[in-house]
Amino acid sequence: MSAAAPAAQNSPAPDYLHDGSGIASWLLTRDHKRIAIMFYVLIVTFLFLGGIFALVLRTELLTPERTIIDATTYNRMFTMHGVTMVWLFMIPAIPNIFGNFVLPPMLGAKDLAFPRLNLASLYVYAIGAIVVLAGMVAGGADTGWTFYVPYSAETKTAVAPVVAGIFILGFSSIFTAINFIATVHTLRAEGISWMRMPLFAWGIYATSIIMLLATPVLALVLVLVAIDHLFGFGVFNPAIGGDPVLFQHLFWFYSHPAVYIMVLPAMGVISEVVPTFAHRRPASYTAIAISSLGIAFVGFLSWGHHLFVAGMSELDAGIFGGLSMFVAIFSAIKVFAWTGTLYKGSIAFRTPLLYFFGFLFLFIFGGMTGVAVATQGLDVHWHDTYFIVAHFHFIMVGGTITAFLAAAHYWFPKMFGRMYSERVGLLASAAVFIGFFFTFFPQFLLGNLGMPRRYYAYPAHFQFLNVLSTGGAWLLGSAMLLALGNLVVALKYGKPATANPWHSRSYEWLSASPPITHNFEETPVIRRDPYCYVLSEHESRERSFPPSETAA
Amino acid sequence: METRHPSFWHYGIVYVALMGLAVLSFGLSFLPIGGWQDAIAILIGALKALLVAAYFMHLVEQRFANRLVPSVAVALAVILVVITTLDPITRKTFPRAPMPLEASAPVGP
Amino acid sequence: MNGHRLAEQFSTFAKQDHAARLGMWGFLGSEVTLFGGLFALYAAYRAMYGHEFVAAVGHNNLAIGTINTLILLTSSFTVALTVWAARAARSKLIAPLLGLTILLGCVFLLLKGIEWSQHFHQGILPGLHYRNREMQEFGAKVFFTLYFIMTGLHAIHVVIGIAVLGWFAVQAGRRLYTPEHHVTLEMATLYWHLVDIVWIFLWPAFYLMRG
Amino acid sequence: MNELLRTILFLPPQATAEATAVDHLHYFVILTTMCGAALVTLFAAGFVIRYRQRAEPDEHHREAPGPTTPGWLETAFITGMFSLFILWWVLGYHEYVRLRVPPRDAMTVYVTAKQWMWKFSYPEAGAQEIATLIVPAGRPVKLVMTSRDVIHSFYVPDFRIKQDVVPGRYTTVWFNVIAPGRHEVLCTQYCGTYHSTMRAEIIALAAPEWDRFIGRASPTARIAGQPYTMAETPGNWQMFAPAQQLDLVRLGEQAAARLGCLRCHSVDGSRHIGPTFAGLYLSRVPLENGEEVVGDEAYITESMMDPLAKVHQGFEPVMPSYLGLISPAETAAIIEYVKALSPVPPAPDQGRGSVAPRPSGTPPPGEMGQPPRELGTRPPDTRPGFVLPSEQGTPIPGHPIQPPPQGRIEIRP
Repeated sequence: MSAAAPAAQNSPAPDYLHDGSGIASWLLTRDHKRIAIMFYVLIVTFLFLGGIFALVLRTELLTPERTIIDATTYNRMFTMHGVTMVWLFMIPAIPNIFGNFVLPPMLGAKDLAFPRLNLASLYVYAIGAIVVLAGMVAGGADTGWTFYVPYSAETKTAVAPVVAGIFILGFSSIFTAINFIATVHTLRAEGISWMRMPLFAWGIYATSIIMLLATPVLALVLVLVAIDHLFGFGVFNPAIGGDPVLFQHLFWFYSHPAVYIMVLPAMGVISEVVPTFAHRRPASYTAIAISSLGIAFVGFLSWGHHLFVAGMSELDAGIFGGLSMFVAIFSAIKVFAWTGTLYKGSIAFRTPLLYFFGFLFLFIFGGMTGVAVATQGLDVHWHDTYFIVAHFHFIMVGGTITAFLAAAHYWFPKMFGRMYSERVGLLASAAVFIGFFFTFFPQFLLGNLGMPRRYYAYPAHFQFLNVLSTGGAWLLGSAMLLALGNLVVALKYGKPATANPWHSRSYEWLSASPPITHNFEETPVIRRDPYCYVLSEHESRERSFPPSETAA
Repeated sequence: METRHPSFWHYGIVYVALMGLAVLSFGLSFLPIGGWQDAIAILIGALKALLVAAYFMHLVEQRFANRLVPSVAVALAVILVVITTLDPITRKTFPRAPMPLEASAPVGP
Repeated sequence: MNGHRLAEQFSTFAKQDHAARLGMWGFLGSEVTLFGGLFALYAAYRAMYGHEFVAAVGHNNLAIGTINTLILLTSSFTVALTVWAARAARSKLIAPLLGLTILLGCVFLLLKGIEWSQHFHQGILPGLHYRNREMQEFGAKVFFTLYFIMTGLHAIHVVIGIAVLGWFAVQAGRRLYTPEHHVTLEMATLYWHLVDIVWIFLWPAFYLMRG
Repeated sequence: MNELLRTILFLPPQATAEATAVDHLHYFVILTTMCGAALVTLFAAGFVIRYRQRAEPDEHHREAPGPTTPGWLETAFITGMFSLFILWWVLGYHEYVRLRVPPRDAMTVYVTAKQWMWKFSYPEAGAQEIATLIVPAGRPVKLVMTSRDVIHSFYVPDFRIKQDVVPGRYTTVWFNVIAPGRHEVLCTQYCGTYHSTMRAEIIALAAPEWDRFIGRASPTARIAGQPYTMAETPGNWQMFAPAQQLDLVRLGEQAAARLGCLRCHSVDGSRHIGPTFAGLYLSRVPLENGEEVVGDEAYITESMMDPLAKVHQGFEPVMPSYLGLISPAETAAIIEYVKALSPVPPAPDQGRGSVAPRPSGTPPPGEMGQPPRELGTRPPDTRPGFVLPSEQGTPIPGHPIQPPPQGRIEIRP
């Protein structure tokens, strides 16, 4: 962050990194970019924390019985892995870092609609994270990240602080969502109609809708679990006639859409990366944009496919199975559109695009196995086995983390005004993909073989595939270190970046690298769309600022 | 957007209508019509909520976006209620409602 | 906000007000799904325990429930009038109207408290603490647990609403609201109306539906 | 083809007709998925190579407009994908309903799950088993399941069936095993610390053996007010186990594994849900009430039959009673096994107040349920009160267990 990046233009204003110094200028900032950077630091920390948990878990699973930790520790650790990765990393990662940073410049805006709410979101996130961490220090919960009752109400572990922390994190999500929705509606610069919004903005907008409307239900079930755990006010407690399956309905009403909270921004990133590096407009802009909204809405209607063997009625299973298929259609549309965008483009093969390839394969495979597990008859065998573990890691890790890394590389010059090492970036990207594949592909087979998830000890005939998976996990961990190390080194030693190193036409690249506090020196008035590669960069710039002021 | 604001009397009329509906709902709840009562009570409740939202909360004079957000939220809440309730209604496992834990001892010998 | 400043990211007041309204409606939307989850629980359990729920509804104090309904409807009316007063440039009326609303809210809470204490005396307590001897069925236990959770959560909203309106009443004493700039006041009233709407559905669920 | 794909996909054996049907759908879905993912990725890779950038663009560089996707192509993609997914849904729902709806003539077995064991009750025979479900092959069996504490899930990979077991409710699952054999049962719903050890076994018997198993049940014994005992109805897998020379210790070890003892009691001195078996015999056992007993045969027997009477200090009183579930012969065999785990009885002045964590000579930790490497074989104990078969199967006067002529161990009343 101390990088003394030269201003790319002859701009009189200092960039956002140098506009004010001292700790207070960061902690009390209302600049969406500084808030994004603070989120970046926190969230990447938690990514590594979750990753360390994952490596310990995988190491434990090297042998059928105890390897390094005992069953109690193992159970707490996989819970903490899930909680950290889902709520501290995956949900906020792309919206709160990259959404925060690039959404306003993408819309030609100076800031988000509610800058103070944005800062509040950061602090609420930090408080929630501290409470969750306190819960971990206090022993941690051993319920799995799903907190299924009645176990979560009965266990003697520290469920309450973990649940309370997630409850607080929910407010951070809601604040951010309100902010993004209001920003998209009210702060688009003159000339940016809905159908001229960059696709990442569509992804963020759709995600915000889910965050806003699903998170309260999560907060509700967590409160219900906590008061049952602490005071015995259990409305799901079978001892007073409660039905634990209803908990699962409500929990998945949030947690299934939560998958789309994670994956929609990832799709948004990909929808930006592909046109930029293919240098042509997306094959079907409208289809990609509208399918984001489609996913957001239909994603709400498919929660029940997590309950096929939970004792739900056959009718509901039929309804949810059918509705789940619709979500896949929207995702398939996007996949075809991205692939079509490469056709007859002028493709620059850079690190973010290599991440796109990782994303593409993992996402299609993960997505189609998702349709497979939504096929009720097959899900009976796969439910709660390693097949499911592999499936959602393909979507969430394969989808979200590759997109996260793609975004981290793609917007790195914009955020810090430096270029990273392309060679190391490509190497790390390939290593991430290979490590990932070897970690999770064997888990599909383990699931087929019948190994249930959350198993500390397992029958010996599962061992071979587990060893493969553990090896892959270590490779993946090292590759992640390499990728992020490359970026950290570039912060200090990278070559200075130009304002638009990828020659993108998207609006955020109209600002300097790094941008000034209010993003643009002049107010943009957009007379072109964000993927107009038929215009030269110079022309697209001319059509973005009122002519009288562009003379400089 | 806010072109014509409702006058005091608009608010008054809506208030009287709300009170009237509440009294009506109260009265109807004594009719011996079984399950229909529930449907009537919910319908009247929905009507009252609509009145409050439209006039007291000024949704009638709002932009489309402001109407869309609560509509989507209500639609999702209704879907949540309906599909979740369908489950216990159509379950074939038994008993439909839980039984005491003590009674769940093996039925065998 | 109080001085009706235009924040620098907005080009006009109209846009700023629109953003504020949209943000508030978004928040209210999240409240709707919050209570939607609870109503889903209520409906699902009612589907399981139809008769026992009917009996338990009959046990609740219909008079208090109905009076509380009328009180909240009236408070919704008085709070709606504050927006009318701001728009009609009668800002002197705002503080008294808010005060009246707060008073009604307090009466509502008082009645709610009386009702709860009646339940406590009958051994009707939430969850595992249920001690009532007459209604021993599972349905009754679940019903009253839901009753305490749902009315309790609603009561928390009423308390927050009272606090918010109280703050605005103090602000209104300084006559900050003009026909053009009253969007923050409008936001506060929206919250209170939401509390009212939730009660509109809680009333039949816990007092009326005896059929 | 079936066998090939099954092996490639690491699927377990298909023990029911339904499993085969599910697998056929599985092949279709997974092959489509893999081909789809590979095809799209290959297309994308091909595009990247074919249309790679020739020169670094500058400020004034323009690109030719990429072709817009024709509407018919978009429609075709969407319709194609949608039809495929709907086809999966229809086939999948069909299979699902088939797996969920038991045939009318299915035999019922009641299943109770608790942390962390499965208990099976047969209304026909009046028998109960822990951790072993014995069923007839070729006849549909319906399990009616409930849980005593938290949610568990009954999963048989070989049958491709799974059903959550919910406290306060009965859920059902059914299967029809084609041939006699053994199948693993796993719990797939996370249910607490020892979730991963909550396993059981299904043993499918051929018709004659099933008749023997079920026919030996003597309901009269229950009518007479006597607790049902395994000795009266030897519903016991050992009858059907492969011929094997069994000494008493090994028999005891197998019984301990089968009855679920080893799920809670370790044999290597490590602390588990219950006290370890290692070094237990003749050690001084501190009790919850502060007293102390010697871990002799009487104490071990009492602990099996009335486990809550004398609870070892520092352990939860969670053990179920095995009274009526375990034959005297098995009781004796388990005691012999426990004895074998402490070859050197501790001297009276040694290990006071606590079980020695790991006496010297205790076998090293083995996999749970697997025999420790070196078991000390001890001569049969012939003290009165315990009925013991001899090592070589020579009948001891008054003994219930005699080696059958085929070389199998048979347990008889």
